[in-house]
Amino acid sequence: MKKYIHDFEIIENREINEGHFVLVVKLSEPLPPVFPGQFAEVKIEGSPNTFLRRPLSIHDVDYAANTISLLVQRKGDGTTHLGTFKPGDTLNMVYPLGNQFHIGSAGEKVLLVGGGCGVAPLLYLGKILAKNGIKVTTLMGARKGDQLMEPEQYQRNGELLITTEDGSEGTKGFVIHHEIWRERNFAFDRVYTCGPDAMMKAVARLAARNNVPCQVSLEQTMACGVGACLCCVVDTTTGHRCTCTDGPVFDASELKNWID
Amino acid sequence: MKKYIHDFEIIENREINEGHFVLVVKLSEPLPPVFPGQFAEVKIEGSPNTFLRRPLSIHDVDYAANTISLLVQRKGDGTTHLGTFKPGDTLNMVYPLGNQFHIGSAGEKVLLVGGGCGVAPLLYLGKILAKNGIKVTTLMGARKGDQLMEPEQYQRNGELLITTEDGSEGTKGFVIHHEIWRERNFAFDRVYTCGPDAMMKAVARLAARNNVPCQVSLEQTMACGVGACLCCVVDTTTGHRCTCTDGPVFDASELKNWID
Amino acid sequence: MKPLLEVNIHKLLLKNPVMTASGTFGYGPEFEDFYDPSVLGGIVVKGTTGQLRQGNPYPRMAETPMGMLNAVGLQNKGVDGFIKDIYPKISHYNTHMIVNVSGSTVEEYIEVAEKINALEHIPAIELNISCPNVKEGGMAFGTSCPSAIAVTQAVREVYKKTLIVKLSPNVTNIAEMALAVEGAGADAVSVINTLLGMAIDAETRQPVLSTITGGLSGPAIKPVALRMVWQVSKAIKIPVIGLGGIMTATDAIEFLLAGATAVQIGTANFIDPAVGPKIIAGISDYLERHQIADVRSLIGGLRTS
Amino acid sequence: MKPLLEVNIHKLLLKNPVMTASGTFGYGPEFEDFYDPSVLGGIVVKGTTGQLRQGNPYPRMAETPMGMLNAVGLQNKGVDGFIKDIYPKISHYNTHMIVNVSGSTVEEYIEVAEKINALEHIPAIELNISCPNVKEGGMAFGTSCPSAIAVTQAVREVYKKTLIVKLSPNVTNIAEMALAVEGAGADAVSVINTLLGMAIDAETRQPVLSTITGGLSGPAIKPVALRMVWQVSKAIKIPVIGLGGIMTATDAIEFLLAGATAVQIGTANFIDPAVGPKIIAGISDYLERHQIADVRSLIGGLRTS
Ligand SMILES: Cc1cc2nc3c(=O)[nH]c(=O)nc-3n(C[C@H](O)[C@H](O)[C@H](O)COP(=O)(O)OP(=O)(O)OC[C@H]3O[C@@H](n4cnc5c(N)ncnc54)[C@H](O)[C@@H]3O)c2cc1C
Ligand SMILES: Cc1cc2nc3c(=O)[nH]c(=O)nc-3n(C[C@H](O)[C@H](O)[C@H](O)COP(=O)(O)OP(=O)(O)OC[C@H]3O[C@@H](n4cnc5c(N)ncnc54)[C@H](O)[C@@H]3O)c2cc1C
Ligand SMILES: Cc1cc2nc3c(=O)[nH]c(=O)nc-3n(C[C@H](O)[C@H](O)[C@H](O)COP(=O)(O)O)c2cc1C
Ligand SMILES: Cc1cc2nc3c(=O)[nH]c(=O)nc-3n(C[C@H](O)[C@H](O)[C@H](O)COP(=O)(O)O)c2cc1C
Ligand code: FES
Ligand code: FES
Repeated sequence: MKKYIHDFEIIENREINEGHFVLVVKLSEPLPPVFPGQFAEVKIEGSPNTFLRRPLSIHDVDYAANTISLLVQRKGDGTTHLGTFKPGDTLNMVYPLGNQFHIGSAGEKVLLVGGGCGVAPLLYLGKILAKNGIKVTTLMGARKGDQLMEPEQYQRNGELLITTEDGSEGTKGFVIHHEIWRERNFAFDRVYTCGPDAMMKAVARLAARNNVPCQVSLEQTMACGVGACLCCVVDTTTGHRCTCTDGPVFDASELKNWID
Repeated sequence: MKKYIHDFEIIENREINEGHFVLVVKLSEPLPPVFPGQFAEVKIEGSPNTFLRRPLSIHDVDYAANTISLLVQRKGDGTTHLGTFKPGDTLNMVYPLGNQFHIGSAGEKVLLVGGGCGVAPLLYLGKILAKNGIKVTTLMGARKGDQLMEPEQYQRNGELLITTEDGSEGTKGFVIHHEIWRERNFAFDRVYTCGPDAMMKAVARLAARNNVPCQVSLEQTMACGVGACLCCVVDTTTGHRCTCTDGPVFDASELKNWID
Repeated sequence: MKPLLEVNIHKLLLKNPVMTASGTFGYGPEFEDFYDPSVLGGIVVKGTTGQLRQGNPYPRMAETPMGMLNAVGLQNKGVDGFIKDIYPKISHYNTHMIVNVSGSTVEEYIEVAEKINALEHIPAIELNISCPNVKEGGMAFGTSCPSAIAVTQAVREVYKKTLIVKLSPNVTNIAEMALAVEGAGADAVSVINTLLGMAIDAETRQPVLSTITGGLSGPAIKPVALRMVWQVSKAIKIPVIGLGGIMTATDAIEFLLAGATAVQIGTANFIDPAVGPKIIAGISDYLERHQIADVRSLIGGLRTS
Repeated sequence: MKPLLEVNIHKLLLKNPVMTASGTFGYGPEFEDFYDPSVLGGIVVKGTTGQLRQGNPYPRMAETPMGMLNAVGLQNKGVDGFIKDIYPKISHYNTHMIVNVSGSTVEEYIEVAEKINALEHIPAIELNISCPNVKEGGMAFGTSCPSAIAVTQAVREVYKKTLIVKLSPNVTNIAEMALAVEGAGADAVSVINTLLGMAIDAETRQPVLSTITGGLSGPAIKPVALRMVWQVSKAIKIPVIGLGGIMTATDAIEFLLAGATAVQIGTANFIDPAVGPKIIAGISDYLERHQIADVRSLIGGLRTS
């Protein structure tokens, strides 16, 4: 898939809860094809301690409006500075990067599991899955109810389940504690997950126990994002592979030490 | 004089001609004493190639409004980025730094000669001189008429003379070509000058020829601004001296190789 | 009239002095979406060793002030893998494809150089005696004169085309190292590889890199690189290829003025994958603006009196 | 309970591990408007030589990516000028005042050290064998083991208090240099002085500095400095004082974890003249947050397994 370097115009910077915001960015020419699971390498101008670009998942694509959305967690200097960008500002992105989630066939039932900011790629994924006649259930985990990431958005793609660590919304506990995982409840053909490594590993094990494939989206530190530097490797059954080109989406079974 | 590190609020960013702007910055507590000829070391946040602070002259002080003005030329990354600062933004300054212009006694007639952005310290100087009963003539040089630096401001302090290289305003030529320098016209007790080194040297020689003292304000590259690093030295009759603490104002006669 | 941009590195005539640095440009195809790699003066591909290598464990990268540390550790398919899988995909590029040759032993360097010597479309190798990220060999060869001489001489015997040696900056006297490899038969030197550095995560109290130390690159090292290019170019007669922190055409020109005949763009490719042609165009603009007809007259043109 | 911040450098008990670096803090009074210098763990004053020196011609400074080059070249009043004019103004500070001793010959180092030895309120000297900005002596002493040993031994014979030796980073093997000066009688080492670098103005085609090359400092060099502190602290038994690019308390903690017993703040003083107490407070906050009672337990506490 052809990669581009484009200047986008920021259309909206929407604070969605403490520590997270959504940037909606627009291109002046028609957007190229962008697939769920892909990411962009974003240049954060004006942040002196942010030398490299920052990888951010494609949160949503709206071809009608010609916009891309990014869901961002304020983590360090770079993302914090990005949060100060205003409508009208320019955002330079190298995109679309990486592989994509594998989309099964119409009629499948799938479970999308996102923890914290890890739900970022799951919104666009759910949209495309639904469009392809696949039944989507999204399971979203957060620390507290007010840390959920615009849950209403995911409801458009299908059923939405919620867990919070403090029980202030949905089921109390982590995503893996949701009753959906119980054998008698589990009725999915495929699992997709993105979030902290520990969460994804636990999810991948539950999927394996239920004998369904599980695709995980990894976040390894990156320098180039295009397969040139070999900084972002992950240990797989076929050796070191680059998260930025062979990933970020991997089948959990390919990853070493993920499913015991 | 006590030095401070203060956060100022930007009240106004006024474009005065192509390449130059005036920042008016306000302090939330009462301003400390600041004297003509002194400067501030300004932190330019958000400019990745601007590691050190930037020295900028005190252009004006308004104790009633509790503001300081800076007249800035867009030279490189730092000053260009500073030009994007908006009212409401914060500007951190270490100030007031350096010595000050020597003010003579009431009744003196003095000539202030500024080239380009070098007029910056002469506005506040003229104001204080006039307040002290000294008769001020300001001679301002620019490349073209539309490159003059808010000439009307200087008229408040006394007479204003203008030279432009293309003759589009005032006398055609450099400041040293103005007829005021002719022996029969020259009627000043003291000369003050700030601008490019070559201009200041020529002015200092004309002052010397007319047998009056000439104070020059130097712009040596600085790192600390407080006399700690010894980077900003100038060669004087008493050896290397720091522009940031022994200057920026020197008597031209102290400087080596200035007046032959 | 457009200024002339051609320069010579030994037998190679480069269409312009801008190459890309080993390990930062993959093999070329990674950047084809951004521009045609054939516009470059040359491309130095990833370090190639005798056998396939997995490199170091993750994490391999740490961002630092205006720079980055890497600890990739020569992950590559090995020389046979290169010849079989990669060479066919890049031999059509209309620019000089240069293989960065690495190893743990003199024998390994010889083996790789000999095999590369047989490839028609590879007119030169860059001998990497300066990789800070491998346990054996690598930088060790590049930090003592006798071992640098030994490996250069050994490779020189089997390698008949243009032999570039890439020097390590982690030495007391880089000019001495350059003189040593010049004497041992090098046709040119590349100056510099990465500076050995380290990053620590204060919160976890752990090193950021799996290997604890790694190689520092990017603008942070530019002043050191410039100084070394200047020292080396004064000491030796063979051409110097300058690199270390070049981000813009102005940076590149500084290296030429310091004495480099050509430059390589490394880390900058990560920040702007389309930077190569911009630097070439920027050099051309500078020459026009300064009314310099030929880029060669910039080389070593620093005015120091 | 507030965490304990005291550390020992040989016979000196520092109230906290934060000192200021030679050449970046003047003699202390320059910063009195911003804070009381006595809150610091120690102050290393400007390099002091046998005779008054004018230093190098202007320009002496060039800004670089996240750093700066300086070519001050030991401008100072000479040891007699120091004793007469400066010492009386700083001997009341309630912190350790350390004189950075520089010279062109072993005899000059001895002369300065002997005179400083007689000053009651100077409990230590820092032997600067690493100044890159003087034509004779300076860095030359610090880039070869025999000469580093010679000057350290000679000074050791006449200097009876705490003797710190400041090492040059411009060497192939810094651990070897540290071992050499430890053997020669040093009580502690400071790691690192500036990296030799260079800046060029592409428009004028001239070097920015009057001396062409100068010393690189600031955040740009932090990864190299951290690596050297780590290498040195593993090699020697005497305490290491870490410096190079420290801007924040987090940076300082990284140096302690790498093995430094104390740190020095250099270029950061230019960016924020009030940074000293902020770094001290930041270290204290970190210790509280991590429930560490004594800063000493951070020293060399890097988790590397
Ligand atoms: C393929 C991919 C997709 C991602 N998608 C999103 C997303 O949609 N939304 C989102 O908020 N975040 C996403 N991330 C993570 C995001 O890239 C980091 O949070 C961001 O780079 C931190 O930058 P910073 O300057 O704010 O923090 P820094 O100060 O740089 O670092 C803060 C912490 O984040 C870690 N980190 C720094 N750089 C990276 C990097 N390049 N990759 C991974 N971790 C890093 C560091 O180890 C450090 O502990 C994604 C990462 C990857 C690799
Ligand atoms: C005491 C003093 C008072 C000054 N007052 C004013 C003023 O009132 N208004 C104004 O516009 N300018 C003033 N200057 C000059 C101003 O400091 C520089 O123009 C500014 O630092 C350039 O920063 P930059 O990042 O835009 O450019 P850079 O990219 O840093 O440099 C552009 C050019 O400016 C020169 N320069 C860079 N830093 C300095 C420095 N610290 N001092 C001097 N020259 C430098 C460089 O040699 C370079 O050629 C003053 C300088 C001094 C020393
Ligand atoms: C991720 C990465 C991988 C590298 N791999 C190699 C390599 O395989 N062989 C080599 O000689 N140099 C390698 N280098 C060093 C670069 O070629 C170059 O010498 C160095 O990065 C300095 O230039 P720069 O500052 O422009 O990046 C690598 C550098 C980076 C950042
Ligand atoms: C302007 C300047 C002057 C310096 N003068 C001296 C000196 O006289 N003696 C010395 O040992 N080090 C001197 N240094 C080096 C510093 O003490 C310190 O080792 C170096 O700057 C690295 O630390 P930093 O990055 O925190 O500045 C000087 C550094 C600078 C920037
Ligand atoms: S980030 Fe460079 S190869 Fe993946
Ligand atoms: S700028 Fe540091 S002494 Fe003047």
